[in-house]
Amino acid sequence: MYEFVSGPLALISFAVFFVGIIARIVWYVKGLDWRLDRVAYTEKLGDGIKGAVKSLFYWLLPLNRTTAKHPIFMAVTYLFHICLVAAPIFLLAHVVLIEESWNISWITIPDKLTDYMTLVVIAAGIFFLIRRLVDPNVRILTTASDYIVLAIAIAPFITGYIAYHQLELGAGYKTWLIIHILCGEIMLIAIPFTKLSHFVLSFCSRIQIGMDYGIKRGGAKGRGIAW
Amino acid sequence: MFKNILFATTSSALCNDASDVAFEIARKHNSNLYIFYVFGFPSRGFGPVTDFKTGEAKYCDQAHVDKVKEEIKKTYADKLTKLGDYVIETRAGVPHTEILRFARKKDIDLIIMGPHTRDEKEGLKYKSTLGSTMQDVAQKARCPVMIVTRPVPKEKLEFSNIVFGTDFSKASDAAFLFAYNVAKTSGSNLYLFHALDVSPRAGSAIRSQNEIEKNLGEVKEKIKDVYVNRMEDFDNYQIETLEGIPYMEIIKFARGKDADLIIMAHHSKETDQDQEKALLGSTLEQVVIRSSCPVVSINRHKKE
Amino acid sequence: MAQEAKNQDLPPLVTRKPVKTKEELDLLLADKGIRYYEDMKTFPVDKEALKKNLATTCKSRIRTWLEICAHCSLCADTCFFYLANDNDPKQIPSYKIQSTLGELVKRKGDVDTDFMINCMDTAWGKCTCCNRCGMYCPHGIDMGVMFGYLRGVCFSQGFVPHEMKIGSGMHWIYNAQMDVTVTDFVETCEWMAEENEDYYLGLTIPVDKPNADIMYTINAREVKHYPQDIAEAAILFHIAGENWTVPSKGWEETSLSMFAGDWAGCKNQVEWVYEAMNRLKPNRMVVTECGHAHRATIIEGPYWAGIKTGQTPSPSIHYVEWVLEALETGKLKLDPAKKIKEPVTLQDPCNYIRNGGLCDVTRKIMSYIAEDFREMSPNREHNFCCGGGGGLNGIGRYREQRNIGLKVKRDQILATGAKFVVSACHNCWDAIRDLEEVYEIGIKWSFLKPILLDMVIIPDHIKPKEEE
Amino acid sequence: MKKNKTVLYIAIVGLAALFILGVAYAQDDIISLEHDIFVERERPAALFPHALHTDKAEIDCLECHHIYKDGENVWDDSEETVCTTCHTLETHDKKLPAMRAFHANCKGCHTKEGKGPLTCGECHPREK
Repeated sequence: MYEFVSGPLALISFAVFFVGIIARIVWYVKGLDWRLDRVAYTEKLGDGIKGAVKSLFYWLLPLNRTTAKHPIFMAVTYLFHICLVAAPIFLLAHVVLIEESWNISWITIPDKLTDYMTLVVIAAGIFFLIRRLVDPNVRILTTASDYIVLAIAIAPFITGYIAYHQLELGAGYKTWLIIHILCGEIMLIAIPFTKLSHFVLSFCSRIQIGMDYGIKRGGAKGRGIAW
Repeated sequence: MFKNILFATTSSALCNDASDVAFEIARKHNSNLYIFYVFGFPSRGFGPVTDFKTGEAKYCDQAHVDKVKEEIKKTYADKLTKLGDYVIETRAGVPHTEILRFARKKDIDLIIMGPHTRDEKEGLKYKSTLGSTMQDVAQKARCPVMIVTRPVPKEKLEFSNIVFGTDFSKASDAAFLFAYNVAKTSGSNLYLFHALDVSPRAGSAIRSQNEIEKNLGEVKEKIKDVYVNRMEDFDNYQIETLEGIPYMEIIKFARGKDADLIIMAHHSKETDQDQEKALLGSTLEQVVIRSSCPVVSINRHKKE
Repeated sequence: MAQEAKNQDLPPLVTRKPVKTKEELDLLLADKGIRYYEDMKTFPVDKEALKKNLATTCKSRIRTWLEICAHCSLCADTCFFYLANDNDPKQIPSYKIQSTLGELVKRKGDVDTDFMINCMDTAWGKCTCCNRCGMYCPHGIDMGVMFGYLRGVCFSQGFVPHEMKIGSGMHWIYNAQMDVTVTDFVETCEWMAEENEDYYLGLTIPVDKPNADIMYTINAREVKHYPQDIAEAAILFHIAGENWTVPSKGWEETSLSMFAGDWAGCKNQVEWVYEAMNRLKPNRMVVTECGHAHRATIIEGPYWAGIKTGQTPSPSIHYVEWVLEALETGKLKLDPAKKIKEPVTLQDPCNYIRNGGLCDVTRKIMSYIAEDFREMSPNREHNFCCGGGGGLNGIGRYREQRNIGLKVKRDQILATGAKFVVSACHNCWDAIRDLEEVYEIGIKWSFLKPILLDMVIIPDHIKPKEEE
Repeated sequence: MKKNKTVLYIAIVGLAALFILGVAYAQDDIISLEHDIFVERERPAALFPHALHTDKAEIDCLECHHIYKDGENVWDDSEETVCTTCHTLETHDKKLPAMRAFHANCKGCHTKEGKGPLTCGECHPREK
């Protein structure tokens, strides 16, 4: 079982993930229409790039009004996303496995740190869950898929934590490890097909709105838009 | 002389005195009389208009227009029977704009109106944006505008005594021509009057009585020079000057002479932005409010 | 029942096509929206057409926005409607768009009449397309843009507020948002020139002058109800010594078609204006103090007209840009003694501030005219909609909702302590007037032109000569 | 009393020495890959019961121990036995770095034979 989930299945899910997100990006870019969107994407590419860079800069860093307005939520969100992305990518064990499989590797961060990061992701996930259940504003927006997506995102971290610490928890190490890997693969496969596609599409959207403001809505006038 | 007369009415008691005058003048001069009613301004888009009189929002559809016209007919029923040509016109919009637009289009010779919205609550609310209808009409019209605020007995419409108040402005020139015309046609007494402004508002230093009297003498000469020379064989006139606050002096003078008509220019360009001036109003406005006889305001020569 | 039977014999009021004849228009006007909304309740949805429309016009940008929305509710307090309605979750922009367009896309257009009416009520009654939410969404999701799109979808299916249907029809029939003809316009220009030429020597309103420096375009309301606005513009251009003109055809800059979502109408309207630019070849066009006119003709218009660069045929600027230029170059000199002494605040119109980038321009103008200028909070691109944008001022069906929405602007104004609001936008001006009418907070409001005219130093050669 | 004690000490030390020697000689006391070069370990040292592999599984020494000359494994038990002498922390002389060498060697064989643990935690168990 372990051989299967860490072997062919891993390969398949990585393939689905990469092909999927590339397809989504291609689909997104191809779907942009200067007439329908009313943005001169190609004619005013220079202004567009400026706007896009600005948009990315202010939002990848917490330098925007929303962060100022909702500091706690945004802090949790930033931490959640940083940890969620960085922990699995730079975890030694993952890098070792990838290196042994495909002979590519990159820097890693200490397990101690990834361990805390995992806890941050889980804690943030719980925070989001509670917010969804308690805040009437969020509740009205919430659909079943929001819970599922949250679960898909958090599950690899919970199971990863269990597996890393080799907690028995009724099933034993190996079972948890297999579950962990499966959860990770589910997440990878789910990314192109669910809201998790925001992994790449959020960048697309930010670039688009940046271009929109940069090209059309007075971005070229004065100091441009102030996020 | 008054081929086309526009009587701008709010169709309320406020315009009763003006209506008497309008119908009588129209009858006497055999004029075309346009009875003009403005519903008010659309409160939104293509929706109902807010009536300035009642503050009510009503759609200006055909039914409503017909109803209002019918009401106007009813209100003035007995007077209308004596009239030859009359047309009832209605518009939706800002009253003074619509009155002026119509007057220009129909080549109106005389606009007759009551004080309109001046002291009504609803009107005041709009004042800051729309201004006073009367003031705007008086200021911008190309033709004489007669404002009637008090009842006028029929016999006084013979205009036996006309007071022409001048401030020697270009606009006063137009007012003079009109006054002269009316006086000549009706065979009236024409008082050529100037009030020397010695109110603190005038801004100048306090003058000695000698100086004032000297000034008054100069003014008399000026009146002769500017106006009298232009009156061919008409000699039924008197030149009078007084010192004081202009509107007060005109009112007092007119009362003393039992005037039937006051004719003066109104060329203040003060906008409502200027709060102090708007509050006190122009000389014309003060005269209009206080005068017991009709007041004609003229601002400019008629466009040829 | 009797009503229904009666309605069947009457000509239809609700249609999927824009109104293009005077007869249809009069019918709609006469109806006052009564039978119109009654008929709408049973007006069928053309599901096939809707499906096709969505498939061809709802592309990756909007689909992505709808899909990746994290349902995080951060947009809630960016919406003045949400705030004005005591934080009603049903007013959260995300909820509003997900429950309408989101659902529509999900179901591929398989929706019923009630659903479409709800879409209409949301797209016009709960959103002014001010685009404020879009500036606060971490994903960069602009719900204002989506509601603009939804309006188009609703329009194509006939589910559009009564006044918007009329407005779009007006543009088709008169090339103007109201029944103002070219003759009306030219006559009004003549009239205004006549009315003021005695006070400003040499004042004219040149019509159709080729190769002028400035081609000035306006809002039909100015012809219809505020001709003095045209006069004021003319006087100020005259004082500034501009070589300017107005086009007899192509003078109307506004677009109720845009508010209605009648995209073909939008194209038709802006092409009328662009045609004037091509005919008269002005160096540039200046649009009057109107927000949505600027947006419709300058920002969005080129795209409707199919101009790839997104630029109007002649360079186009907003009136405030011209004012600032005239002040900075000294074409207009203001009497510093006449600066407004009382506290003044400034309304930032979404359509040329957030969607036009002119926030610094208006502020610089304020420094010329006001001694005690007070900013609203928030301001500039982050200012709240006045409450009457997106055509909402004009729609009777949502009057109550609009009046509730005005509360946010009311409180913003009150917080400044100023009793005077400068508003260089027709719709903002209207909304502020209405908020004074509804809430009576004792404020005054004004366009820039009357203020400038009050302060401007009139050059001697223009002053009338009194023979003294 | 004093003499007795000294004898006792000597006896203990002697026994201990014998015990240690015996253990060393028997070579079946290797249970984990505690190599000094791994200074900062992320995980506990891998379990490696040497005897289990040699005695029980009867795996030939050359399966793991190796010194290649001309493509042939010329290792014998007189040669170097400590893996990390050649396989240092970082790669050098085209030799795999220690961790990869261990992983490749152990997991490679476990995979090939379908025997023995593959998952991280099975070789690197946490101290309970």
